[in-house]
Amino acid sequence: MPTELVLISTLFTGLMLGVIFSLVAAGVTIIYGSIWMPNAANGQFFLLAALALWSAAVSWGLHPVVAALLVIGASVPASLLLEQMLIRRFYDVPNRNVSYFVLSLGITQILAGLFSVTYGVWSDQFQIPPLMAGITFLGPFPVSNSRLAALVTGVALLAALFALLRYHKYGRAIRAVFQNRDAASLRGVNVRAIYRLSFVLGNLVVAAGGVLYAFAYSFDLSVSWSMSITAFAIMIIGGPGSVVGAVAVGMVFGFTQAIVSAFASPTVATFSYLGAMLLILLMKPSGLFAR
Amino acid sequence: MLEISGLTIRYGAFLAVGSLDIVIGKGDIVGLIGPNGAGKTSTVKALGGLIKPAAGRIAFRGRDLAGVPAHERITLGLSIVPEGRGIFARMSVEENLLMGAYAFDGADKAARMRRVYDLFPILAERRWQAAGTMSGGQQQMLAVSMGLMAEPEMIVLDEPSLGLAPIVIEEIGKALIRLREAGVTVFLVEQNATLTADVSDRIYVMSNGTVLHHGTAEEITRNEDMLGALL
Amino acid sequence: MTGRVPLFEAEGIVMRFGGVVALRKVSVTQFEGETLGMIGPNGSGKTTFVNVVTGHLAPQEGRVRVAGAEVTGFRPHRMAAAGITRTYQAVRVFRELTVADNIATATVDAPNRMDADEIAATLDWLQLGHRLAVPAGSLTLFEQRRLEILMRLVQRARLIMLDEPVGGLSATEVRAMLQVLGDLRRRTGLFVIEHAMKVIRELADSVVVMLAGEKLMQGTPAEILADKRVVDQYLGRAHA
Amino acid sequence: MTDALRKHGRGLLVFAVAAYALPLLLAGNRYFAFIGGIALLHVVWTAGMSLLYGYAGLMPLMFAGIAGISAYAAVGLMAAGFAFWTALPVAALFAALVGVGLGLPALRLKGFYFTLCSLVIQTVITLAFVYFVNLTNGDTGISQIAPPAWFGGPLQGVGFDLVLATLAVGAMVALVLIVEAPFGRRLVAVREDDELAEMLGIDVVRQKLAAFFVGSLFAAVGGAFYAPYVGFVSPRSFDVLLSLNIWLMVAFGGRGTIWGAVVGTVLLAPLPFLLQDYYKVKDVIYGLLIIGVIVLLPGGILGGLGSRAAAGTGTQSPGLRRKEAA
Amino acid sequence: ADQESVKVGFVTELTGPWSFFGTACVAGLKFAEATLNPPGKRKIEFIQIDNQTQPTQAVAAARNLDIQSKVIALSGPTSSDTALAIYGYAEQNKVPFLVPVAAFPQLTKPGTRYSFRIEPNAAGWGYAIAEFVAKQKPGAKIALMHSDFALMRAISAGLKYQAAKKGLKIEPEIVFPQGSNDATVQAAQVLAANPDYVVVVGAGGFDNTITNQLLDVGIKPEKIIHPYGMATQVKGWGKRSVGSLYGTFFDANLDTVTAEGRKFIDDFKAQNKRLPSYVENYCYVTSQIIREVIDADPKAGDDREVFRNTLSALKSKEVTSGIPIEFDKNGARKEYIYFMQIQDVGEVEYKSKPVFTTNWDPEIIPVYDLVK
Ligand SMILES: Nc1ncnc2c1ncn2[C@@H]1O[C@H](COP(=O)(O)OP(=O)(O)OP(=O)(O)O)[C@@H](O)[C@H]1O
Ligand SMILES: Nc1ncnc2c1ncn2[C@@H]1O[C@H](COP(=O)(O)OP(=O)(O)OP(=O)(O)O)[C@@H](O)[C@H]1O
Ligand SMILES: CC(C)C[C@H](N)C(=O)O
Ligand SMILES: [Mg+2]
Ligand SMILES: [Mg+2]
Repeated sequence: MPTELVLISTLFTGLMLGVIFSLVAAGVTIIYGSIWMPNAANGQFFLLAALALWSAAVSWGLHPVVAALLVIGASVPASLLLEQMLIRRFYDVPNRNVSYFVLSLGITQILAGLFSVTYGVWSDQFQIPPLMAGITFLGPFPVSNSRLAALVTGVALLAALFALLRYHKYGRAIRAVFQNRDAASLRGVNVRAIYRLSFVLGNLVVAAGGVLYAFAYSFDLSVSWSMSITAFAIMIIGGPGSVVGAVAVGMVFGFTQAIVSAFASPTVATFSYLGAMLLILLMKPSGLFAR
Repeated sequence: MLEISGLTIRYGAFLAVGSLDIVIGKGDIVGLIGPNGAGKTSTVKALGGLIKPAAGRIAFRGRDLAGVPAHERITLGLSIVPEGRGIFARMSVEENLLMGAYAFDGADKAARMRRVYDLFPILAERRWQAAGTMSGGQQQMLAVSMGLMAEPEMIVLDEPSLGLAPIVIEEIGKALIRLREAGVTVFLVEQNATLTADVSDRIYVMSNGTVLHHGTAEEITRNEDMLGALL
Repeated sequence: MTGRVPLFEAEGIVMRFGGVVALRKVSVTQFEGETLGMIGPNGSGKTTFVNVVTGHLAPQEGRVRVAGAEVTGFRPHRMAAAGITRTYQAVRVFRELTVADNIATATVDAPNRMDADEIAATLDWLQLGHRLAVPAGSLTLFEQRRLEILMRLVQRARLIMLDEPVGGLSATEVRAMLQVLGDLRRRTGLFVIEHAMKVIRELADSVVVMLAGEKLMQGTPAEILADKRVVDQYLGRAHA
Repeated sequence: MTDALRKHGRGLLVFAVAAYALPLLLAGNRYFAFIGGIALLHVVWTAGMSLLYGYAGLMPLMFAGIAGISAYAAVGLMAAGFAFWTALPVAALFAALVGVGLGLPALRLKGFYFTLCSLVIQTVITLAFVYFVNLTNGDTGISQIAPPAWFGGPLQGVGFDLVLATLAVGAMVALVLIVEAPFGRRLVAVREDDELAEMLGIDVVRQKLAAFFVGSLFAAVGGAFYAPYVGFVSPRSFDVLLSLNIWLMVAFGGRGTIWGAVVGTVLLAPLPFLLQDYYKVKDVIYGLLIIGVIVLLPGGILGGLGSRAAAGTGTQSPGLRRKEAA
Repeated sequence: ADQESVKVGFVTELTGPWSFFGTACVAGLKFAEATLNPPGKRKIEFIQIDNQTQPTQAVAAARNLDIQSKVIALSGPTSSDTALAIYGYAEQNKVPFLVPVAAFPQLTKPGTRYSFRIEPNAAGWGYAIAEFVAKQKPGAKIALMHSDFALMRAISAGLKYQAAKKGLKIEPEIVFPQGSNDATVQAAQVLAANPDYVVVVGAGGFDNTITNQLLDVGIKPEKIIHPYGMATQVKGWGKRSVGSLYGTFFDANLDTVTAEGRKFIDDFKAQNKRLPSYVENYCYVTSQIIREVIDADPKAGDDREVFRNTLSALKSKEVTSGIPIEFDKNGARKEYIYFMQIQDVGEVEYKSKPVFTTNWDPEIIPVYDLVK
């Protein structure tokens, strides 16, 4: 059943891409929505996670699951270090979003430079050994178990993230700090702790996105910028700071990509979701899920 | 309950508060009045830990607040309603109230919320409205309510009457008196001398960063000069 | 009734925000040479009314006319060009710019602006002349309120709608502000929203009372202050 | 107008002398002269960015895209037989208009969201450059672009450099005039508080559009000259990195200070060329430099020194100044 | 000995998106250095500059080398974008330019005088695929999936041209924009169309992604053709792709590799833990050609016109494979390609066997009109 095959593969692709987009955009939006940092380096962080996974799984020969946990775990101390060295210096700067943007461009530049003279020299394409062997059929559509596992993990992560922000008071505290920092601290919110936590959490989610992406797809160094841009686009449409928006729009992007590229062409798909973005903004400049 | 001694606040070279002494006993309503720029808000900010005083000591229930960060003060029982409302504009009224009880995990938030809804029924009616789209006065009510959600030992209100209709100001006055009856200490920072005089046990009059006068409400209102200057 | 030229006519204004109806068929006309006051409980729609008349909000129903011409839904800059302007409930100036730059900005697109001498005289009158080089954000609240007014005056606004002009001012400053406003009403049309009855009593020729988005009544200060509904729902026992 | 020139006259003079001296001093070495020429081109771009970012508070990250549209248009017109000097104004105007059209949705956004949105638009433009092969030759690019004709001969070498110097000086003069004109004051007002500005009679939408158009025009003119100067254009010549760099030069030098942007440009534009031999650490150095400046001088190099001067366009209004003189 | 060394500017991709190719090229070049300057001969020196995979930078670097270092000739690019940028500069400023690896046809378009190219043009690769498929299965149906890069457009143009002549059908053709990252749906579409062969040309890691998606949905490896295969690509496709086909101009598994080529392969493998492919080979060969030019006419080391003319007249062989090197009037070589079938993929090496070879004249199809 060829049409059924195309249909199911479209749905699967939409979901898979949507989950990756959502994760990265959620990480970006958490960081923007708390410390006001538009992290242009998010794509580089994403790539860093994917490359680190490659090193751990391919060069060191660790089991892929161990390597994945290691990489995601390592994002925590790395983020803390970065927070300590650079990020916290700007917490009290007026208009710090601009300072942060410059900062993140600097970081982007450094990471891109490092990748280019290391990984860029080692290979032009990176592929991680499968998480697990075998293939599962979704109707007529075969999916490698490895990708399926990445998808399930991604969905679980998003659900956990959603629950954390929705049902834990930390979620409300992030928003409170974003909207009125002094008032939040008077109400008992430890502003700096929230900042730190958000930065770490956001990066962790981005790193998880990178790791899952690497399991699902082969990649090269060029994914970083396109991911940065896509994540920004999703954040703007979804309403900056809104994780629900990031997930909803991330899914829409994923499905648009899949559907339009199936029924028109991949190029039209890229134009179409970016064009849709402009249209939505024309109608609702604050984003769909602005808070 | 609260003891401020020798409090000095500087903004760069500018001396906003110079060696201020205020003592507030448990269960009192104490007023602090004074013209614009007297240093009232600066004092409140220092109480809240939002600015660091250049000198002086603030003791709350006998404990020096010097090393206590802003966010821990509310758990000590000190709830501050800042000037300029201090609400979360893009959260709903209800979420704002929940933020008011943020530091109190075990508390019965629904019950607390019912109590503030009794005080300001319009808030119950508008519980889903984004706080920032409420009218100026409604926002002020919300701000006071957030302060009350902490059910504190002591509440500090910085110009709660700003922008409120006369009848609401009256309501707030009554509410403050009820709070005192419930054992809450109230520090009322105001420019509205009438409200302050109506409810306060004692009043500090502040100008140019220092206390000019200090006495019971009657003493202050009896002082003709002062009345002239304030009312 | 000769010379009763309306500054603006608002007719049957309805303004809804989702479920909240902020204004229900409100009609108000202000005539030249008259100072209009507006009072009402919090949330009764006063600020919203000013927003509609000055073009910040486009009403769902009703129309606004200025000098006989319909201006409903005009953006604020066109209202300003027509001489209708306002101040904000929370004071609003260009905080980072100096007082002089604030003034210059106010004149930049004002077709009928004052000349340098007049500006200097107005500066003296409002006692801001010595503050020209200071960033407006570091002025005192009272100075900022005066600057707000000055910025409308240099445009030769025909009507200034003041949203709680004495809010946050100390008793002494309120008195000083009253003097300023007393002079001001001789120069230009004034529309004043206030909760401070003193201001309304001293300035307003006529007062509109708002209640829950509706115009409850209009009358002289004495009339409205004597009205039982106004006392019960707005002023409270203390003012009775 | 004369006020503006008087106020910035010294700066303009110094800049003009430097801009003209540069090609002459480097004339003996076409390589350094070329880097100088590229820097002068960047001055045109950053002047436009200064206007938008420093004065109107808009931070568009699609300048490279607009420059590219202009460059492709100019090359296309030249291929169709038009002289460069005819192609230039047409291409620049066209690109600036397209820029405004694309920027419209973004202009409705406030503050930083505008920036992010323009970043996405830049990406779309780059994709379009690759995609519309018939117009742009795709990512192959267009090479061997002929130099403009100039008094019968081709405009090359020092001659072209001097034209670029003139262009850069012209851009700075234009910037100074615009910024000191009422238009500049309106932009500052819009930047500081657009709602209040609107209340005071300033048509905010129109000012933003006008600013965006003028700023884009700077980008477009630079782009049109870029094509024959470098002799080659491709989508990668006008990618997002160029957009970011143009903005960085302004932020780096000091936002809202007219000469800050020039300082930033002169320091950063030649860097990739000068670091060519240190390719392994080049990006890292560039990144560290950016981070270093933002950490040590948050207001940029010049902005860090005189931050207050950055905010206003002058301390006194023209009206008042006249009175003092009287 | 009192003679100054001959300087050649080597502008290549050491950073940026193509850095892998530039670096691989330099690695290949390095192996030639041992034999490049035998005692008694005039020394040849390569000055390497990074072009950041940026055309502007490439032009600037060319200018730098031309003016600052006064090189006799330029070389180095491994990507068509940077090569084309330098091409313009070289032709305008009359600097000989020897392109090691860049397949875009226009680099030797009619009228070209100073640019010479070692790699066959990409439209020809497409031509060769059509020839190969037509031989395997006349009237076959080919699915074409490619990224939107100049190189890939050139390949498909050649393929489409020759397929039409040979009565092959191309369907579907799927073009992915730059920066694409998924091909799941497209793989399903291809499966649904049930073609005889699938030609896959993705950029970078995306090439693996497409290949994997095709294999995932059950397309047999024997149906997949990659127009070119570098060692890392072959490794990237992995064991699953055993049986699939790729084109190449030099491969460690070819019998035609000479003794010198063998040594090159072994040395390279020892140092880089992988096999060299044609990119490394062409850069290795480039230095050898320059040596021959200088040896053929001593004046070529000092005079660019002489260098250009000597190079143009050169009749030589790739030392590694014995394949002739001769340039036509536009600087293009007589072209050839091998199609290899993967037989095994290991950690360092892979095994493959040649299944088809063809060679052709650059103008056997109208390449210069096919892709502009
Ligand atoms: N962040 C600041 N930087 C510099 N000066 C400040 C700052 N905040 C307040 N000041 C100055 O300190 C003085 C005291 O200000 P404060 O706000 O405490 O007065 P206040 O009594 O609360 O006045 P108001 O009645 O207007 O609220 C004023 O002169 C004010 O201008
Ligand atoms: N943007 C908005 N969205 C939703 N509701 C709004 C919005 N703006 C105003 N309202 C509602 O409209 C009503 C009228 O508000 P308005 O600000 O006009 O009151 P007001 O009379 O000025 O009150 P105050 O004296 O407290 O300033 C209020 O109930 C307010 O909550
Ligand atoms: C390495 C090759 C596939 C690159 C190709 N020669 C090009 O022209 O871009
Ligand atoms: Mg205060
Ligand atoms: Mg109001």
